[in-house]
Amino acid sequence: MSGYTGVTQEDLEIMLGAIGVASIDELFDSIPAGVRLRRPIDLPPGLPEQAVYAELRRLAARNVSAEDEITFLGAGMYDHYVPSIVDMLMSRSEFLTPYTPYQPEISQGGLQVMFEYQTAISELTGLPVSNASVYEGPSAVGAAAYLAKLANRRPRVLVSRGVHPDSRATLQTLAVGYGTTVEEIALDDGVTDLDALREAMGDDVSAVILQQPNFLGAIEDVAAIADAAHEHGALAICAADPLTLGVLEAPGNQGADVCVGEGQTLGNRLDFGGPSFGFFAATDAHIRRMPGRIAGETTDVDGRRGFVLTLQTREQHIRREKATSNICTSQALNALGGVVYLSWLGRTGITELAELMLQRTHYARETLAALDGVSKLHDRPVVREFALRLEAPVDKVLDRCAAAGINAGYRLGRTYDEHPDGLLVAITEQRTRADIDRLADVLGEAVAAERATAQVPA
Amino acid sequence: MSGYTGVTQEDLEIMLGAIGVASIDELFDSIPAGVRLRRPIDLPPGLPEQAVYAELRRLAARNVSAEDEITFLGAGMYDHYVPSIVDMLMSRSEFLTPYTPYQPEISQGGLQVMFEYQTAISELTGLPVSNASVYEGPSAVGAAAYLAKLANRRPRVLVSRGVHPDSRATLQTLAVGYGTTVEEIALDDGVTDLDALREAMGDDVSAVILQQPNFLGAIEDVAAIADAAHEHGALAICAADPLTLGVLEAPGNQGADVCVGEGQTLGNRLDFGGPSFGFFAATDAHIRRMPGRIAGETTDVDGRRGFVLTLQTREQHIRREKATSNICTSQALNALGGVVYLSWLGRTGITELAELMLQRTHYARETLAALDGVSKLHDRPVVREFALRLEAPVDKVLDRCAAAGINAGYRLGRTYDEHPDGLLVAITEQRTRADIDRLADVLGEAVAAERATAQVPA
Amino acid sequence: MSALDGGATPQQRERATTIFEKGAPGRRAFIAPELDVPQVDGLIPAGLRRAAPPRLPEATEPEIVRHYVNLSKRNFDLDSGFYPLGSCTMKHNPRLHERVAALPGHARLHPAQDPRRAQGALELMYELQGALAEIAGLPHVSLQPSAGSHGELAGVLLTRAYHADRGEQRTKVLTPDSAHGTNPATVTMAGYEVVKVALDAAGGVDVDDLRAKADESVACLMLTNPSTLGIFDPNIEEIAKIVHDVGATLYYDGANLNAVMGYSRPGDMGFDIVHFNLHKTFTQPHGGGGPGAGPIAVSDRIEPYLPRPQVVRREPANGGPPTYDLDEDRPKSIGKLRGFQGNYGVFVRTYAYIRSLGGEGLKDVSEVAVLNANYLLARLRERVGEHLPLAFGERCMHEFVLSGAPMKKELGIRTLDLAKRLLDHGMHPPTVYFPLVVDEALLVEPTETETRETLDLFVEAIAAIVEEAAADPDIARNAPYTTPVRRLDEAGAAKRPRVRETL
Amino acid sequence: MSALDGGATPQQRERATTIFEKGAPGRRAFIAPELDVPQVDGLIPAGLRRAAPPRLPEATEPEIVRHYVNLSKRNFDLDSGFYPLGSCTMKHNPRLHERVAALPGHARLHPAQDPRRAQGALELMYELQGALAEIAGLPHVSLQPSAGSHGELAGVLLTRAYHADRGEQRTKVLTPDSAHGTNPATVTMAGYEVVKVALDAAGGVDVDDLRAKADESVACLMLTNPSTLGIFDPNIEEIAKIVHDVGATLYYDGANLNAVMGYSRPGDMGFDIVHFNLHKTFTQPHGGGGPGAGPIAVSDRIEPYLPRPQVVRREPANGGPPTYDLDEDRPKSIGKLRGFQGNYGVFVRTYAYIRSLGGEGLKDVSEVAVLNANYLLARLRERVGEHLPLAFGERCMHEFVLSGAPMKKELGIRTLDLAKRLLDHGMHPPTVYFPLVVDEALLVEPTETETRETLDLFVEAIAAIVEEAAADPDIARNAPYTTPVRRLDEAGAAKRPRVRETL
Ligand SMILES: Cc1ncc(COP(=O)(O)O)c(C=O)c1O
Ligand SMILES: Cc1ncc(COP(=O)(O)O)c(C=O)c1O
Repeated sequence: MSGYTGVTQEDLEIMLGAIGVASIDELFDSIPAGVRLRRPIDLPPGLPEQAVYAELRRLAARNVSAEDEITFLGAGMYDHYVPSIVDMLMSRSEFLTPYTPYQPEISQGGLQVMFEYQTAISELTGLPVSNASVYEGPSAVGAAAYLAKLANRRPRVLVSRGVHPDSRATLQTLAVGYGTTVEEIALDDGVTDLDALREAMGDDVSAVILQQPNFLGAIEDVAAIADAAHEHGALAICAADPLTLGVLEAPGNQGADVCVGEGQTLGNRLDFGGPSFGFFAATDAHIRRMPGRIAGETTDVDGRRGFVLTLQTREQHIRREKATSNICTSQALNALGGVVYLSWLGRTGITELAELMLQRTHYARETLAALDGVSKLHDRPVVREFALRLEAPVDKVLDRCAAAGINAGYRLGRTYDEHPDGLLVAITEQRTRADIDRLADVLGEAVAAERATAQVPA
Repeated sequence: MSGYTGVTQEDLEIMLGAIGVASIDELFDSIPAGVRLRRPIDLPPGLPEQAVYAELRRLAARNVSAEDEITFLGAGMYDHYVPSIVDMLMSRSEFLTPYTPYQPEISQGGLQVMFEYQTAISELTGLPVSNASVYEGPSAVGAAAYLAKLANRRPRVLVSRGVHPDSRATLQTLAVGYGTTVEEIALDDGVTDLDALREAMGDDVSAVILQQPNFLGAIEDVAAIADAAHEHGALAICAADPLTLGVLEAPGNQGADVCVGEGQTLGNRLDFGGPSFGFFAATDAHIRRMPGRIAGETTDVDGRRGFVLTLQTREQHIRREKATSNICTSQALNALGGVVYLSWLGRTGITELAELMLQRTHYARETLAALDGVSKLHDRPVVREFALRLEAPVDKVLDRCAAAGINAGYRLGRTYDEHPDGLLVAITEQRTRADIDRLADVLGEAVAAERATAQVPA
Repeated sequence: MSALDGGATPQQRERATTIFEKGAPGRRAFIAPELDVPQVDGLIPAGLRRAAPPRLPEATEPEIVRHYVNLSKRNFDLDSGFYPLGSCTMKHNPRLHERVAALPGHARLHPAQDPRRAQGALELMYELQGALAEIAGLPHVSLQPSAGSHGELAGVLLTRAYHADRGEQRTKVLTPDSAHGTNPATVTMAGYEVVKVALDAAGGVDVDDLRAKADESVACLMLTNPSTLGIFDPNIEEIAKIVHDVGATLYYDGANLNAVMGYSRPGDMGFDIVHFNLHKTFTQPHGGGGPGAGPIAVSDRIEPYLPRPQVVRREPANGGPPTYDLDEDRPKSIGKLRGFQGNYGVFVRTYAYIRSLGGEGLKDVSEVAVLNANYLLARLRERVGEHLPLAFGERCMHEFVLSGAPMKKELGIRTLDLAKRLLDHGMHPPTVYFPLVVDEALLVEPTETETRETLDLFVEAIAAIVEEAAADPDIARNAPYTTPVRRLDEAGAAKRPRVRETL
Repeated sequence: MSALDGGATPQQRERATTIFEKGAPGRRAFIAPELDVPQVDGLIPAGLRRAAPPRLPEATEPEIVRHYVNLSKRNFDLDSGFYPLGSCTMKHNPRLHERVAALPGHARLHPAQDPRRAQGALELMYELQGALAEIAGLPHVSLQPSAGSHGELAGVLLTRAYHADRGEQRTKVLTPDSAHGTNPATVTMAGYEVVKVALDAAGGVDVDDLRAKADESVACLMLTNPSTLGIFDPNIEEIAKIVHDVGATLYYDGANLNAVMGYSRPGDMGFDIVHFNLHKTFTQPHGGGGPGAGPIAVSDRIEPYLPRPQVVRREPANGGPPTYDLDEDRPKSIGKLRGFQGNYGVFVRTYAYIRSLGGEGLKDVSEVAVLNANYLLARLRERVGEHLPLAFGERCMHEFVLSGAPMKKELGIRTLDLAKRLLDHGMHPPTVYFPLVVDEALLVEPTETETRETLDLFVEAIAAIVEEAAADPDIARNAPYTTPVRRLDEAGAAKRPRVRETL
């Protein structure tokens, strides 16, 4: 008996008696001798709650989190402030503990949240149909290409090199399964090379995938790329950072057929990468090809407004091998966080927040690019993140900054071989001008110190 | 308009129109010119949520909490582990946000919690009647003496010097109001001097007040003190640390008429001293003299079991100047934490926990008293805290320990002039043997170092 | 046939069972840390050792969680609906406050920590003292009292100390009829005699009666302003003068401070001592009956008697950053009112609230509180003014009192019935039968955090009940119907008190 | 007359309104930080700048809180009552896990943080990999997949990579009829053809059918064991041999692992690849449909293809403490299944759970899960066995399937009706109409965290419904009655999909 199970001696006797066996062991008789575990599970003994807490605190203390340093790390997830009401609502038992709403009569809360979430995502993306969430951003890109495959059965997808490296990798992994070939379209001064894209297009292209803003922070011309795709009857799939859509035109209004993305920026924690949620929106034409749950409005027998999981004939539990996706458990709780966050930000707030990031990002970019040994990696307009080029080894510069309590950003060389000297710097509403100025000081010193070291003959 | 208020321009027009005024200012016309504030409130401008969070984090970081050091501080509040379910339940809107349950039909949750809490306190203290909470421990002592005054109108109370200094001080402050003289009974080798008590007793004594275990950690002979009180018709009031009642006999079973105490140890945070709760239990004879809310069982018009605030004719809102106390808002939420904690500990658990403290306290006491320059301040049996005597300046020793990440305890000289060399060391289930051994190392070194310093001729 | 049991709601069908009736012998949630020191027997002398363990519940963690979660669902709360409980200021409780109060640097800070290592907490308290002083218009603050009534007690004891220090032995404290019950109860506990002051026709203090009763035997006048009738006393300056002229102190019950922030300050009105209800004006959640905090602000002449310790700020001689300390060395202090330094966790929340709103935001609070109250009043007068007239005057501050007397007479339902019927509308009723000076009183305080839509819904609900009563008063008389339990036998409960579970 | 509106419960009387219908233009909760840098215009080229803002809600914080708190009350949840949803393992969710996951060192750790400064997270993941490997009986673990179905996809893609690496192009994946829908759906997404294997009379895999279908074109057999019928396949060794003999892999759908911990391990049964549902066996809260996590454990021969990065531990040459790193250098890897390193927040909870229970505690989980299921089964057979017989065999593992076919025939109510009527009893119904192989299936999984009393109450409820149906089947057919809404028009919803609010 643990603190979570409660079979007393009396219970045990009554229960075994009712079943008609002499021991619990007997209930496992159907397990053949040959596959039995004949020793205890080899794990440390159980611990009281306080000891588990202490252990998890010990581990937490071995991480340098955004609470411990001033961080300019982004690259797909961002240190935004999570409002307290998000935590409060996500931790309510009624939202935290139920399963997927299979019994709508007692799940109206969760179903309506999905419906509201879908509405908010639809508004943000400018597309009429949103599902209730997918796992996260990069796999959403893979799922979008699968939708394209279901839509037109063409064998190739073209993906901009400005799409998140994890998204491209995930797409590649999944595409091997569903038999699509993935080809990359290079960047030209920071944005998708439209000429290269047009060159690569053909009637065998299923979809073109871009990211807004792209991984180097640059704003893409979604409309131009969508046009290039549509010219050949391919789908235009846009991965987007939803918060930037406070100032950037909605992909749906620029011709994207599908808009997906990472929802972490919408009131979800960093959590070392998850759980967050992916969003997935599309035009009406694709509603019956969408992956995952979709909540729909209906009425009950007494005429009351209500919500249900709808269009379930797309889904694995009904259609099995003919389903449009295998997804089952997705990210309902995180999507709740998303819609609460969007409600909290509100219609004016999302623009204000995005505008604040835009202005601070501009300030940071100009301030840093003015440092000796630091320059812009590209000149394109940016919203919340930008790429720099350092005339010093980026890893060493980052170490120096870290020692001063600053995480200066993402070393582009980790995923872009062509930019070994690249540094990606992200801004959120939590990074003030004072933080940026401090980064400038620390980064300037670090670059200078590294250049001085390099000048010393070995 | 802030994020908490929402009068839009349209609202304002409609509302002013309905009222029949031209401006909000007009609504304040009844305030005479002479008492008007003619300038803005002089406070810093409002801040967004994230900035307020940052400011409160800044302040938190300037405190050394029990999360930051190994602490042996006690002296009335103790660093016990607060189980996660306590936090979770205390933060549910339904418990966190309602007022005192004036409308019982929609407050059965809170009322039943009070009833359960009263039952648990009654069990712990061995007294049949508990109220639903008072502010905290020391003021509960003052309230208990007031009950004694209401009961027998006698002019003197005797209070053991083993009672918490804050309790004695509070008693003194309040007794000035209700006109009782407070006299102190000295300690003899750590416990209340029974001879001195008997000497001081008389038929004009309203109550005798002791603490179990007392401030120096020693177990008092409650029965003997209660007998001495009862011999003269006085009440015996026992302040108790409720967790120790897992191994110590219930005061009610030893003749105490009233048992009060600080409830912090029952699932409440340290919170730099509050909010926690005080408990207040008594014999049946005093039920109509109790202060504060009491929940009672009853039935509704359909015969269903239900709970109400009962015996309200004791209370200020009904009896006004004839009330048995002025208390109104007390500590309902903290008492909820208390009863959830006691349910979590459970019947066996409370004994196990107290026994663990008992054994570790014994181990710690013997280990520390064996150090050079350290000895026991008294030899009495102890449960969770004990007093030492250091042959070195206690404040300096504490500073040295703090520098090593150990809070060695409470300097008795702060409140006991007769023990300038005293150190009070507290143990909880969070202080392991390893922690105690580390304390022994650090304390031993600190005392040795201070003695060495002292030996250097000035 | 619809439900399982006639017209009972699902909740009503569940018999209330306590945690002591749940579980089974041997079950547990707590897992004890292992005994890591040598076991020694006999550490407690036989007679002092507990003979039989307390019969606490025996249940698993899931059983406990489910029990209390389900109990919580038998509570109405502020996050679920409108809660216009007059005099209680049921405003929105921002969860930011819970978040910052839970930071370990605050929540796990030991109250006896060396002040040098609790600088953050002391700085916060010092800054809060300053902010409250500014809001009250009185220079000195003690954060120590635990609630409003505790603040009142502090205030009257301060008054006693003040007079005693001047060699005076005064015996009476004046309060108006409209005072909250804690006022007279406090006076008694503090060893004074309560003397009531009459109200004038407008609901304010009857200045003539006050003048008649104010003499050298009076220690203090305790006043709420705006009063519990929601009326700002227009004679406050004269009242202050009368009281001060006889050497008494003027005490401000701050429960209604939500009405006047940025418009008027108790200190400027002439009060000597003010208590704040941080759980009202400053949105500490009520918790179903606490915790709260009741800091006091006082004038210079009262300052020497303030409770100890006081939080003080010291500027180092060398010009470095200031440090904060606890000053216990206050020879004239009335002493202590409780353990340690007060309800610090409440101070954290209050400080966060004040920093969130700033001075302008606090003024906005009072403006909207008063606007909402007047709008609600206007709408109610328009709809049900005949049956539920305003008790005094034409307008109100942050709350107002209606009288249910005409309704009782004409429609045959009492204020209590109206309140109980409101429960079926999913709203918390206003305060009823307080203040005592109004017959069948209904004290309504909407607060600033409610929207116009909510106020309109309340008006519709009240109007519907009144209309329904005109057709059939029994509906309200037997209400509520949809609550977890229906009307409870309070008299029976008091007659044969069952105040704990029988085990 | 009792309620406000006929027999409707208070909740039913409220029309559902979305957050988009609340609030008013201009209202807000968010207060923007001030612009602290020079304002520059035209930073976004005209055509790319958003023309019209998204029409998000405009509401104050109190309005938002109240809206979602009230919505939450329209959900049934595990903390409120019994939730025997078969295949979903609705066990108690310890709040300790939420507490530790919220520690800033975990919750605010950036996924791209330098591994040298994320040592705690990597140590946790490494240790969790080890624990899951031990539980599975398979040496290598990838934590990356986001849920069970994602783990399945990983598993089939690993199978593909394994065969491809050996130069083989297999085309089929076998699954039994009782498989969960995600199994065949996964197979399709991974580019294989689904081939169904029949069940034998006892509900296990029909070994002859398997033998007939197993050939060199088969890449993999996906199996749940115990199956979704709650039956441990007694022929598992033979099945493994058949599959391995044709060179195929054997995939273990770990959704039912809660039945066998400490008794048998998939690796020992011969499985090559296993996924875990951390949101089932390891009590990550379900969140109304996620988040979860679906780590996989694999045998040596599959290891080279595991997703990248892998968490690795390095022992420094000098014998110092080990360090942890992310290994991206995996040339044969199938690549990535998602961004970064997986649902770390879920790993924290799982790790806490495993540390709380230890090996013995995990065995206790399975023991009590199986005991509870068998007790519930025995009691139900005794009370309603005639109408709701066990679909296969005599006993079960952690769950069991009843058939509602006799009930339908004899009493005229379907399994769906029974489920809907259970809602009026305040319990979540079991899984219905799954597995597909049982007519009118009712899949019941009580889990180990429920007490005997709760199981007994469930038996009483089922018995009451069956009895009631014998008297009047319409009661169940029209149920539920007491829920916030009653039966919903699902067909209509699908026909004219309204999947967002019209603004
Ligand atoms: C006018 C008034 N004065 C005093 C009090 C007492 O405050 P507390 O409940 O904080 O003791 C109240 C609280 O209801 C009140 O409304
Ligand atoms: C047997 C079985 N397999 C697979 C799954 C899919 O798991 P998930 O929902 O985590 O994707 C489930 C979940 O319901 C299941 O019950």
